[in-house]
Amino acid sequence: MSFDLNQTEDQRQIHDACRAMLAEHYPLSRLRGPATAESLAPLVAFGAFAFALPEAHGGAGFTLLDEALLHVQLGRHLISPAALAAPIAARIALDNGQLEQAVKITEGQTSVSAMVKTKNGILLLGNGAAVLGIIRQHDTMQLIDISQVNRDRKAAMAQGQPIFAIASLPAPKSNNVAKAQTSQTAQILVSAQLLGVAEGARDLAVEYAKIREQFGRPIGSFQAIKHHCANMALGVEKLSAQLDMAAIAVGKQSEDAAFQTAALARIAPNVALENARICIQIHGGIGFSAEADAHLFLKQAHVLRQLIGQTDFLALPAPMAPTREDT
Amino acid sequence: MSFDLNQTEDQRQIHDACRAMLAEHYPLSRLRGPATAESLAPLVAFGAFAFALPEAHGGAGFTLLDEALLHVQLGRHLISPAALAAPIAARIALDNGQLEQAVKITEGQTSVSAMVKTKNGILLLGNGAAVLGIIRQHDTMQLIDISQVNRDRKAAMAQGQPIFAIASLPAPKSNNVAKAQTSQTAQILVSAQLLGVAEGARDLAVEYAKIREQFGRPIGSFQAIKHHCANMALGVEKLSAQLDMAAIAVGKQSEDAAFQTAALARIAPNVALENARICIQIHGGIGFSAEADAHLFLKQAHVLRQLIGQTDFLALPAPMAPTREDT
Amino acid sequence: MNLDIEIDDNSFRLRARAWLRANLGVTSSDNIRHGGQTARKTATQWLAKCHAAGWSGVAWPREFGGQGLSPARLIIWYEEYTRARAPSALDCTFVGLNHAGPTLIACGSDTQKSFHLPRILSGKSIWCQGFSEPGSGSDLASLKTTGKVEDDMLVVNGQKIWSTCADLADYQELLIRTEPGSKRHRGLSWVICDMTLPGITVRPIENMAGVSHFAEVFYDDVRIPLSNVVGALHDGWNVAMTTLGFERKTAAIALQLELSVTVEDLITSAQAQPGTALSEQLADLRAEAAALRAMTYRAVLRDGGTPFDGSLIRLTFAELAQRIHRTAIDTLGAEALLDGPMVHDYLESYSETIAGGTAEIQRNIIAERILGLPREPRA
Amino acid sequence: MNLDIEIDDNSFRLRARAWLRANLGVTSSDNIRHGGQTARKTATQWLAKCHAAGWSGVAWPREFGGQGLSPARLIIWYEEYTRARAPSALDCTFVGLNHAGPTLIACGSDTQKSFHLPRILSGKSIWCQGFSEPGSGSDLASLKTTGKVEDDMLVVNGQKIWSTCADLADYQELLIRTEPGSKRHRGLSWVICDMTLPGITVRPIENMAGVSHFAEVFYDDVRIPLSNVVGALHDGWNVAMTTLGFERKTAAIALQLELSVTVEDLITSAQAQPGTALSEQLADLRAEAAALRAMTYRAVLRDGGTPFDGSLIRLTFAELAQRIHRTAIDTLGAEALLDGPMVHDYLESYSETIAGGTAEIQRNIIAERILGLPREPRA
Repeated sequence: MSFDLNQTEDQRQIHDACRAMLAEHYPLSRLRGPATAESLAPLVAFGAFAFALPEAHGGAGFTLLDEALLHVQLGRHLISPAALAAPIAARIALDNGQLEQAVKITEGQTSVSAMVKTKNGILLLGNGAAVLGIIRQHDTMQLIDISQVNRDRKAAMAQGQPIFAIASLPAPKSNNVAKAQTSQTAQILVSAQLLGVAEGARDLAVEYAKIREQFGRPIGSFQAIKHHCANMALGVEKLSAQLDMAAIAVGKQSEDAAFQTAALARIAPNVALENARICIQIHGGIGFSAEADAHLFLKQAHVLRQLIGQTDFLALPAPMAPTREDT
Repeated sequence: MSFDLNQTEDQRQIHDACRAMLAEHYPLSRLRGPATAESLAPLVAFGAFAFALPEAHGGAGFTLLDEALLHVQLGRHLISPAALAAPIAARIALDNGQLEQAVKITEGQTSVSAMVKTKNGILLLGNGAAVLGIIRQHDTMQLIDISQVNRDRKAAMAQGQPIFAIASLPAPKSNNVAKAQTSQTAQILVSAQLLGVAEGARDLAVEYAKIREQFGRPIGSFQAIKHHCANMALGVEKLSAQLDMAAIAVGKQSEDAAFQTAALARIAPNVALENARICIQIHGGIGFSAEADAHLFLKQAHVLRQLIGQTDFLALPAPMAPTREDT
Repeated sequence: MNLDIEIDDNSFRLRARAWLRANLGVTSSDNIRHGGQTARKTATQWLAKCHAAGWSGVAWPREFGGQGLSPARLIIWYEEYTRARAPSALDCTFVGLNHAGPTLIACGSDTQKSFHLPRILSGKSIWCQGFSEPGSGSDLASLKTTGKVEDDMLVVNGQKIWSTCADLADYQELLIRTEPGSKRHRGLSWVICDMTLPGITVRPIENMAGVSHFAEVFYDDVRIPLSNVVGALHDGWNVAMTTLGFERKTAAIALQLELSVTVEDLITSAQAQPGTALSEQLADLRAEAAALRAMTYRAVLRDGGTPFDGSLIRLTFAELAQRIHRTAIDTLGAEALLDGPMVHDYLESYSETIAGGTAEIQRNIIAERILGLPREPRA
Repeated sequence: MNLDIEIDDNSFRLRARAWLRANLGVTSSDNIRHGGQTARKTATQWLAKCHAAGWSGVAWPREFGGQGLSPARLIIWYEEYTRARAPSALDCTFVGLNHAGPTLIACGSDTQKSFHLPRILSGKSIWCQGFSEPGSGSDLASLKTTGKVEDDMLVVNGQKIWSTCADLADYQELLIRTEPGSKRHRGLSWVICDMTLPGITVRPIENMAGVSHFAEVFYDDVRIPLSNVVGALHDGWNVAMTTLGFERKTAAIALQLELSVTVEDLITSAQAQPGTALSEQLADLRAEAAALRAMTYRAVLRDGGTPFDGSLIRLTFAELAQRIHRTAIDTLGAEALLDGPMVHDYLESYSETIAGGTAEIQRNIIAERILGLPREPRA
């Protein structure tokens, strides 16, 4: 297994295919109008949820880095958080020896949603009909059967995304806790989607800056707009490099996996939020309207940010090298 | 007594006279070469240290706001912190009924320096021969006889300013503590000098941006430089408005004096440091050299910042109006 | 600047406070914020109440029905207004009271003044602005909507955008190109447009907070009497500029003071421990809001300055408002994903650095008009 | 990107670590930082020691006396170099090893290569750069120093500035206008200038940290043999551009990795309590330094990209270095007023966003060359 970022032809093909699938089934225009639960069928058919699982467990055997790059694409299309919940839930099932459960999840027969804690309760994001939910508790992830749990639809900040309140969860079972690698993987995939949001916002802004004219020239020829765009590019470069680093470390279970993931989780939300902010600003009046896509990136960044979780980063030992044998 | 910012002719004349005195005796060029103790004689002759003391105490009877505006001018000329120490020391003397001491200070017969605490001891700034020192301790100011205290010359960050280490101070006397208004006044005057630094840095940068050419045009015609300059102007406007507000409140002993002063002390160092930073950046290579004046503003901002003191701002009650009678 | 509060001013403050306390409660600022006919009704009823009690047009000259308050009293009124949490001044009466009215006072004919001013003051007629066009967001001088002179009429064709409350308004201050072939600032006219005229179509635009404050307005052979031109024909740019001097005495003061209240609410609700990152952030915001208040007072109270000094306050306000609302939703944790007043205000705050001149344009103005830096070469 | 460390690579790492451990201690990085002949001696002795043990020219091809390390090993070497706190790579040997040498390898004649390359590798000759001029800080193509062709000589007149270590250097990479009347990028030549030639005057410039790293150089009828031109006459711009591709494999890697060490030192010394403003700030800096390291690795290991991608790393490094050093002196309290290593590094950090292309120019490059935004209209 290699972690070569100089993509192979195979890797290029699968990512091209993913792009085409997303363009067909998940255009941003679907997010206009009332929020509905997103159909994940095209993603299931693509094998997105078992992408990096071992072939022995019904997976496609790609690396975690490959899967992360897939989620960057999903992030660009502002896919429901349910698409993050499924591959993590499948891993938690496998962590606890529930192979059958894992297969049902990756094949879309059992639906999963992501949940987050608030000060007063729990929110369920994305698919209100889900029978399973994943939630981050005390630095790890749990998979919980929520089929018997009542849920109330709420008005969401991100109008395109349904959201539900849950008063309380059933007592956790002992065999539903994620291994450390799975919890880190969750942070990798959320960060990958945040990178996708940041990239999407950058591209939308840059394209607009090239065509929109003011004072007789494209606004992208003004230094202030140029520098805004450069800042977006700087954010993307920083985040994507750290994503590579962390995805490789977690995929290989290197000793710096926790450090690299924590650094990534600290950077990712801010880059996405900042790029979305700049994207709105560059669009001017239209960027503030519901008609443009700019605000959708901002709202998705807020959603993903709540899913990422933070650790006490300063408590982790610092790596100076991927392999350390301080003899 | 009026606090009218629409300056009277008297006020205009005194500030013009101050500007002329400073231009003659304190050109920035004096700060080149080895650091020496600054002569304060021209300031004494101008009456700067008794500017806002009551006429009964040998003062000129101007308002604290007038005095603050004087210190803005001093700040532009990067005057030694000893010029801040004198008017505060005189007030502490008056606070404790020592009229004779106060007069000696304002007339330059008794020399005073400013001191700051470090983790390991005390630093004396400006005049190494001073027989009195002022220092901020636990939210108030003290005036201390340091004539018997040993001092060691140290290499300073700001090369133009002599600096000395003191191992420990004599035990404080009971009659050397400033009243609250004097401690606030100290923050007002330090902030005023920080505003002067911020203004000086802004003006230096703006003038340079008008004449320096790159790519066939003045760099000030490029939006990036324009926006840097605009940010400097925004900082100055914010700081100077708050300086007016706080100087009026402290001068009148309004009930929001502590709040306005704390807000001012929180803003002032950052505006000065940021303007100095931008000033260096706008100058490019020459801005980083010792030959240009840009770095002098930065270093003075660091010196003044150590003198300002900070309070637990959130613990202070919020004013909603200069006069509050919530009946 | 004179912040000495005279005895008389203090009694004025107490009078304002007492009236506000006795008369608030019936109105809901939430209603007003969310737009629509209900919002118009709430806003105009509140204004009528203010008017009846002598609290409308506080900065207008007395001879035109205003209160002619001194600068110091203007500040006191808005301090009390804000402290009482009275309805947002940025409702559908804002343009009439703070922009159209003052322009009519400065440049309008006697007929125009005597008809419109009382209606604005009492909340009987609502105004909207018709300046921006799709192609001229930040570049107002490039506007293209035309008014062709035919006998004693102007025949208007074109399109305006970002016209706040256009769907609720009775009149519009319309800036159009009346001299065929004229360039940039020349050849424009400032016209009173009756929004009920045939040929006008209003299409509300939903903003990213899910509310439709503003609208596009389309003009298809709209016939407006030449007598509705304010100031001289083709002199609209100068007419539009007359309010620049008045701007520092508008209800925008209330919005600026409101930020202090928002910060105090946040400090109260966050209960941050001293020394934490959050408490440091809140202390910074508190200091910045205090300084904005000081800037506002000074602008109102001090003589002189350039008309462009307003850009300093406008931009400081805009960026501080965004920081405050962002901090506010950061304190909410995952509850920020639900719709609610703080989330609404946060989303709305994105318009602050765009509407009425982007932050980039404001910085250009500060650099060129205040600091005197050279203009960019034209393309 | 391949971060798989092979068994062999790990033994390479241990070998580098062992050698550094055994051979450090005699040199002082402080000395080197402060400039002057002592610094030259320290730097060249250290390089000679590296050279003797096979650790000089780590990224140079083996055929020219370098080590020809693979990208992965290059990273390992600099990781170990940084971790061992070996002398700053940014000493007076930097230009020769990382700029002049690689340019000669790419464009030099056999005679030029065989004479100069061994001297650079062993520390025998020190090079400085002669590109910038007083009138052309960020606008390199506007340079004016001329070299007039007279028989087989170039007669050079003019002035260079910001030439680092020019007072210590034996040779200078000199970019001058050799084609009379030529404009911008055309008509320049890249010339090897012997710094002992008559007519050369070097005036060191003191920087704001009180150190004289760089100098002005004046040329008064300096006669340089035409055989010292590197590449073709009048083709100097292209010669200067050849190192752009090499830049991501230079000792700048060590400087980028060093920021992580600086942050870790700061975290250790600050002992900040969790949740405080300082600990949040340190955690941010730690994450940013980690990301810079990831950017550096990727640039070294990944094929492709544009030559301008370096601007992304260069600018990220520059601004992060400034943030880190500012935070460092903030933790010092009033001790920041005394001279000392942290204060020195803080003051030096102001050059990061200026030297080698200002932050503003880097952002222009990112916007125009990487993102494809339209260029500004020329004045």
